[in-house]
Amino acid sequence: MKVKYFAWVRERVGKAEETIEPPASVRTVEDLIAWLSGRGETYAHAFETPKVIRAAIDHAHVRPDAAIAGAREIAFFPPMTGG
Amino acid sequence: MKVKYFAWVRERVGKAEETIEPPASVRTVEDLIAWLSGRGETYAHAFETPKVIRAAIDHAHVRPDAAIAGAREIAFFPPMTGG
Amino acid sequence: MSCPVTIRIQNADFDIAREIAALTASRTDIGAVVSFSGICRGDKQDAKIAALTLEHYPGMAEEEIGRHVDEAVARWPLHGVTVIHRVGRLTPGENIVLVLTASVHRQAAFQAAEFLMDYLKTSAPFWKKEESPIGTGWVEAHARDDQALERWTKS
Amino acid sequence: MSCPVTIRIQNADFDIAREIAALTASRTDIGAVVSFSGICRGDKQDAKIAALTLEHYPGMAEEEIGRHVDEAVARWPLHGVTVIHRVGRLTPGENIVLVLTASVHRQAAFQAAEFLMDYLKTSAPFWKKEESPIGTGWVEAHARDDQALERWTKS
Repeated sequence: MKVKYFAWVRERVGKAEETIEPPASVRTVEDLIAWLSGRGETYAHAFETPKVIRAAIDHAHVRPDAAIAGAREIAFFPPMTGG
Repeated sequence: MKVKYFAWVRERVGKAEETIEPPASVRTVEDLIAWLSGRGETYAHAFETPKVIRAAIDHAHVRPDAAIAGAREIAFFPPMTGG
Repeated sequence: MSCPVTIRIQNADFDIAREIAALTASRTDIGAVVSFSGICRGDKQDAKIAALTLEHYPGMAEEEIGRHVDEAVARWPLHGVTVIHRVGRLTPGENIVLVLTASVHRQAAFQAAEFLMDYLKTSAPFWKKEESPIGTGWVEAHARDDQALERWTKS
Repeated sequence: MSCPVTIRIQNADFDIAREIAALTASRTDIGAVVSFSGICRGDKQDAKIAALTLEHYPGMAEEEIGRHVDEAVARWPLHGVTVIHRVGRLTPGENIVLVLTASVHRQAAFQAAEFLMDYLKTSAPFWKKEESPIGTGWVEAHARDDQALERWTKS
């Protein structure tokens, strides 16, 4: 599955997107955040405060308990500040 | 004192403005409407439904019981439909 | 904080882009500009409208708009207000009225523009006469405009 | 009743007058057009801002705005909606965002424009980074924007 990062999440992770293959035990968005946090210092820094991280699956906002099964693209980003 | 008429009040009265000298017994806007109504058929028609007539003294909206003493210019018109 | 105010009553059309540019030129303290333009419609319920003729009370119209702009400036942190109202004969598709409000934040700009429009509709001395294929007649005031106004009353 | 919708995300500036003309051209059923333009400010509290850089999530941004425009069209009798959001580096005084709504009546146009702006602020995937003399940093979301959004929730 493809993962994208935006704004300071992107800056902290150090890349804009990547393809990942999490284990089957990673079922939800919050599971995925925990799994990504364990991939190294940059990820740990990006996801150090999970409650401020917003997520979207296939271009739609989702909550932390959303299932990731079947997702083509998951994005992580801070609260939005457009407009 | 100068009196001005607008919109259908002007059309019914048949003039846009005139100078009048009502007697001292005419003290308020509603007194003036009653007095004007007695000046002829065109006035009676213009003021036949006093409650829909709006008035302004010296460019400020006033209620029917407003005193007309000292007024330089009194205007009568229907409810406004600008904007 | 300066708040330039422009009020004009004119026969000619207005150019919204030029009015916004005049309001915001050489300033960097404006974060939000709201514009409202009222346009002459070509039909009303099922009746066709050929034209509107706008009459106003010269002198009072400018003063009445000015009083409400002053009130808007007192109620919201505005950085600029422009009100332009056209008079004379207007055909469908033509502009009738423009209200522009500029502020730091969007809520103030939106609220001030709505407040000014509600007042223009119900208390600025303008009257519309409609021409349609079946004759001409004065537009009647709407109860909904009086209701719209009530929400601005301080309790 | 047709309601043309235009949604664009672009680096270039927009021309409000041209966008309004595009929305109203050759139509006589529009009585009210509201425009909101958001502009890059040169200061925030007491800090000077040299520039903003807008980042967005291509694909999702257009879809998210589209969903909210659809909701606005379902809630209010609109005759046209235009949303243009700029991205890239913008300096004080430059336009950031434009929302245009057209309707028969002013209330629908005002409410739909406010609704769309509240959603753009809080749920469209855009992020602002500020440059100031003391460094650069991402703008934090405001609690007041979340509160502004709550009023649109159907009870």
